Amino acid sequence: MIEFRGVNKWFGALHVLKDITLSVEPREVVVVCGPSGSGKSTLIRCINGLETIKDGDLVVDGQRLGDRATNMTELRTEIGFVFQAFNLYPHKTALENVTLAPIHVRKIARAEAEASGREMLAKVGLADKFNAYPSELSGGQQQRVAIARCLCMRPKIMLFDEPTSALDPEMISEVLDVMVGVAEERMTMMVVTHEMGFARKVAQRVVFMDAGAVVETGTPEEFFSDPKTDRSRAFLSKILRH
Amino acid sequence: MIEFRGVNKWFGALHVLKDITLSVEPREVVVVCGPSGSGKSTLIRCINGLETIKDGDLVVDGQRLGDRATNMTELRTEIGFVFQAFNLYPHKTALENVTLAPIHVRKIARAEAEASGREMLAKVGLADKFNAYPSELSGGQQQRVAIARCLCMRPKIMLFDEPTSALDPEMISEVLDVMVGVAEERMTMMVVTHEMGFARKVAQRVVFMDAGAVVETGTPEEFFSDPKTDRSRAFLSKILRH
Amino acid sequence: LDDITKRGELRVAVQTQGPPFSMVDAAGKRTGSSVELAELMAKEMGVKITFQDYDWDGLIPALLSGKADLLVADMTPTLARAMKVAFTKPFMHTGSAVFAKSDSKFGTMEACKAKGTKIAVLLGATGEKVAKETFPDAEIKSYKGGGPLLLDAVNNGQADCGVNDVSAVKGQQAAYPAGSFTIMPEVLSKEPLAFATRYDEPDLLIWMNLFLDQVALDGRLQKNLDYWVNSEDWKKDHQ
Amino acid sequence: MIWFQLQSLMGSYPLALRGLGMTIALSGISLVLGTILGFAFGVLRTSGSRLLDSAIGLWVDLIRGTPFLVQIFLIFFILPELGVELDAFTAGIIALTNLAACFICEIVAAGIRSVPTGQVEAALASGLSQWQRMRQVVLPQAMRVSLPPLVGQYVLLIKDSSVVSAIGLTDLTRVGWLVVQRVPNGLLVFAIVGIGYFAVCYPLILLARRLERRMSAAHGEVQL
Amino acid sequence: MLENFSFRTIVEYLPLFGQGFAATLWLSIVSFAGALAVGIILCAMNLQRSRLLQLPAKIYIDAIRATPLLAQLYFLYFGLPRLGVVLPELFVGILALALNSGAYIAEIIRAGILSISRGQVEAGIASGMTYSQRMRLVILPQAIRVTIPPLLGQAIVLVKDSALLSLISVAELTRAGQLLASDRFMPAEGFVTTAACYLVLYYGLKSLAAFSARWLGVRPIGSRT
Ligand SMILES: Nc1ncnc2c1ncn2[C@@H]1O[C@H](COP(=O)(O)OP(=O)(O)OP(=O)(O)O)[C@@H](O)[C@H]1O
Ligand SMILES: Nc1ncnc2c1ncn2[C@@H]1O[C@H](COP(=O)(O)OP(=O)(O)OP(=O)(O)O)[C@@H](O)[C@H]1O
Ligand SMILES: [Mg+2]
Ligand SMILES: [Mg+2]
Repeated sequence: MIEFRGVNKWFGALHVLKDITLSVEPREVVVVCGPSGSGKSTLIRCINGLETIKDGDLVVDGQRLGDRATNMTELRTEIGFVFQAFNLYPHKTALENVTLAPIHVRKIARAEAEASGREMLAKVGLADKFNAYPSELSGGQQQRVAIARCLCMRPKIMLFDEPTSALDPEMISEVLDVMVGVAEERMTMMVVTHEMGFARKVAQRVVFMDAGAVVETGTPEEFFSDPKTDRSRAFLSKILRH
Repeated sequence: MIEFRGVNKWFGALHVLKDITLSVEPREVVVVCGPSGSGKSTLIRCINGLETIKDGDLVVDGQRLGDRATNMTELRTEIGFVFQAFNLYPHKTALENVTLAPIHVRKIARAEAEASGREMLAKVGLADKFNAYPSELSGGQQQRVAIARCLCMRPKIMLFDEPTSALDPEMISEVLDVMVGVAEERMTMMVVTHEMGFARKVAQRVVFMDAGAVVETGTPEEFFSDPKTDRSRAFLSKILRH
Repeated sequence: LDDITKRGELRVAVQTQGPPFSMVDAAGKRTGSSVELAELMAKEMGVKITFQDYDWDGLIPALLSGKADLLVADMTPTLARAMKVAFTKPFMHTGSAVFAKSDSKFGTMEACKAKGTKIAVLLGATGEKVAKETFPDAEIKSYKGGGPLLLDAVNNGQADCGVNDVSAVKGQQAAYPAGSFTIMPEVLSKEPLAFATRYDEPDLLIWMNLFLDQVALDGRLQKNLDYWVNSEDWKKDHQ
Repeated sequence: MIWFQLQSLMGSYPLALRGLGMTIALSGISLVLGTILGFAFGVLRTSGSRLLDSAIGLWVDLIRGTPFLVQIFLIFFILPELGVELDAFTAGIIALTNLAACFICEIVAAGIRSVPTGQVEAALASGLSQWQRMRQVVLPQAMRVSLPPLVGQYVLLIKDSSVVSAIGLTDLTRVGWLVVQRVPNGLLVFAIVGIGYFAVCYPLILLARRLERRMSAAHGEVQL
Repeated sequence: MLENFSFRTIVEYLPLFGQGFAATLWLSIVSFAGALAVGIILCAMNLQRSRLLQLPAKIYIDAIRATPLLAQLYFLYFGLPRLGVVLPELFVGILALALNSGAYIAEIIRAGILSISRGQVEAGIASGMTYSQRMRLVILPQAIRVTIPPLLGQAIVLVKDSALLSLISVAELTRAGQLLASDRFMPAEGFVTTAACYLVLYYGLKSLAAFSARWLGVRPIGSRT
């Protein structure tokens, strides 16, 4: 479903992605972790073209990114992206946030889009917040709206960039619960997160990145109980200690 | 050292602190936790007068807040306050941040202030960052400068408002380590945090707040292993689960 | 001239400098000596007249760019100016006079010649040049916006005395209680006033000169000037 | 004396009303047109095309850097040499619209740039086209930032409209000049002119302030 | 008007334009300095809690913003003598410009100060600084960075506004153009040269703004959270 083959990326002189080769199967859930600045965000932002790559191949849903023939706008409708900072549209209500793309991109009739939007919001536990503006919602609620916004487009792939790290501790679990629900519907998912409980519960694979390179991949059990490299051991000790 | 007696506070119609009675002994370390919006920040902000109280008594270091005789500016020099958002002065280097108040408030000679500032920065592990500006520091480093900034005033009391919740997971432990160091010097400390490992390690007492009231207090062992109320049980299950 | 006939409209640029030449009366009607002469011109041509009212900055460009056919203002035809526009024969002669507030110490020319006297003149007007020559030691202040402001400046003490066209001064002091100003009898310079058009309209220029000759001969010009300039009769009708 | 002058001023009130009407008509029309144009240019300016950006930038510099009087003269007196004949009112409208568009373009561009990149990325990620992103996500948010300075700019433009008297339009300021010929009391006459402008501008200033307050109150941005 | 455009005459008048340019320049500098002083005082009043100080500042700022500079200029020029204060034109002109721009500058500075996050103020309070220490050490140094670009924008406005001083017989740049127009009846030459001179001033100020932005941007403020 997603395939990196020797992908490199620079920001100016900074080599942020170093020869990444990695593939994600349909219906697979992959968790990406690694220290700050290691290139995790850059990696998944490449997948829906928020960043462009310099060399190597990146094939998503059968289409090679950067090809003339690939219509990025269309491809993006197949990919949901959840941001750390939620990025809800502050001038629109929850329901409007959720129906904006279906109506304008998928050209679904408003009534129909709203029906499915309501259903999706109910599914993430916000049946009573249809008409609330983002500023009236807690962080956890905002992030759940953001997830619903992606799901409404019925994407094939869901990408998450540290979806819970801007949240208060008690709100983290409500968002993780929703994500577990999505994972259980067996959608292709790639999740950047430090929530190891989540990784253990739903991930088929954990990818550990450091300094722009994929250093280690493995099943959650392997990775947490027996990290192979020094760098992953040091990282795990830091985030699991407290 | 800090004593709340029947303290109430309103924000407009919102009753944020409800009849708080609580006292912190000299050299005691108290951790405050509770759900978002329960009034934790408001509580500790009252102690150094960032918020004013409506009724009840609040006595800090022997002085009653709100009294004519109490010089707040002077009292504040005895209280260090560490913010969630660091709030370093962006136009000053680490060393300048740390020496600003000693020089201008304590009227210590510049050379002396800089000597003790360097020492303090070294103590929080930033001996190589004296001349770095906040924007050149990672979040964890910024928060450590912020702690050093307070310590340089040699306060009697240190207050922390969620000092680690704006940090990346791997940086949390470097800040917590510094805080443990401070606690071990037996300073009076009041810490709003959800880091339960820290609470277990250094706190003499945990205070649990909900909806503006202190619902439960106890030693960390009591509180974590055997929470008394439903609300604290629900809260703990949420933050400890993932 | 053919254009004007064809158009059936004479476009006249005026500058509203104040009585007696061009002013807007209390009823908001444009009137004055020059304005009435222009109206007479249009009547003789048998066309309508439209006035375009520019401030000083816009006056010359309006004529040069062809927005207006002719320019009617109390304008002195200097040789430098005549390099750019075509002046008619003078329709009257006037001179610059010095005036001061009656109850001030600047009652005579001698007093005004003292060093540091502040003399108000109109920007770009002949008075400006004359004043510089007559009062070498004085401080010359040029104002924009018309003669009445000179009177106001003198009245308020921003200037000690003013130099402007004598007929303008006489006409404009009407707005003040009688006897507010002393106008000195000396006339500093004798200067003509003329209308102007463009050099690429020689036929219009010839016609205008002819017109001035005619009205001078049949006394209509004198009547106009007597009413507006040489007496204060107009005040009865237009204040 | 003052009484005498006030009395003769009273007589000029139809003229004053006409001047006020001219000022309002002129600025009203140009502000509407200028806003539309300014928005278009502001959007183009931030569209990412360097060529457009620098072309618009140059235009903005030329307009901001030269006196408005000169711009009016160019349009009214010089354009006819290129075969564009305009009457004074149209020329005034064009000049003032151009000036308004220039300032509004800068305000709108700043507003658009102030929308967090996260918003554009979110729209991009859900597959909205460039126009849809602008229309649905960026502009509504830029609008809220731009509105208070926009209304403030209107006030400045209304006052700038007085320069059109140079091409013979009788606006409020021009009426002041005309009246002062007859009632030579600059203080009195221009105090009244000032009151006229105040009556038009002050409501706008209040509106700008209200918008500003409402914006900072409902700071609807996502709280991190 | 353009086909006979006479550069020769412009050259002939160049010394006059030079004087006008210099006059506009120093006049603007002095007025701007005055405007800064007025703006700082007004802004300080406006930021006080006491309504007694705040209200006059607010009324003043609104009155200035809602009325044209011309009216303000005449108000001073014709009004002051009635109070028995007769000042030289130049002085009145500079005063009018300073009082006018001061109102706008007060708003710019206020916006700059309010843009400093609450957290900065609280950090200052928490470390025991007095109000004046917080202002001096924490808020103003940061606010200045934010305000310099709009201040230079206001300077551009002021330079152009100073043209109005020609109305009360101050010899400056616009006057030079008007003289050329009225002595020689060459308006196009006069105004084009005037415009060119203003454009020079404009680009000067603009590059000063760009330079100061870059200079201040050496240490971009705003933490990396
Ligand atoms: N737009 C950009 N321009 C220049 N450098 C960038 C840009 N975006 C990211 N970087 C740099 O690229 C590196 C990788 O960034 P990236 O955001 O992918 O890391 P990350 O692993 O997601 O870190 P975090 O956990 O902090 O989100 C970092 O050093 C970062 O500073
Ligand atoms: N300045 C203010 N004006 C009005 N209401 C406020 C203000 N500050 C806080 N509140 C409200 O008071 C309540 C308590 O806020 P407080 O910040 O003390 O909670 P908290 O326990 O610190 O929450 P968190 O964990 O989110 O920091 C909340 O409902 C909040 O919305
Ligand atoms: Mg990231
Ligand atoms: Mg809090």
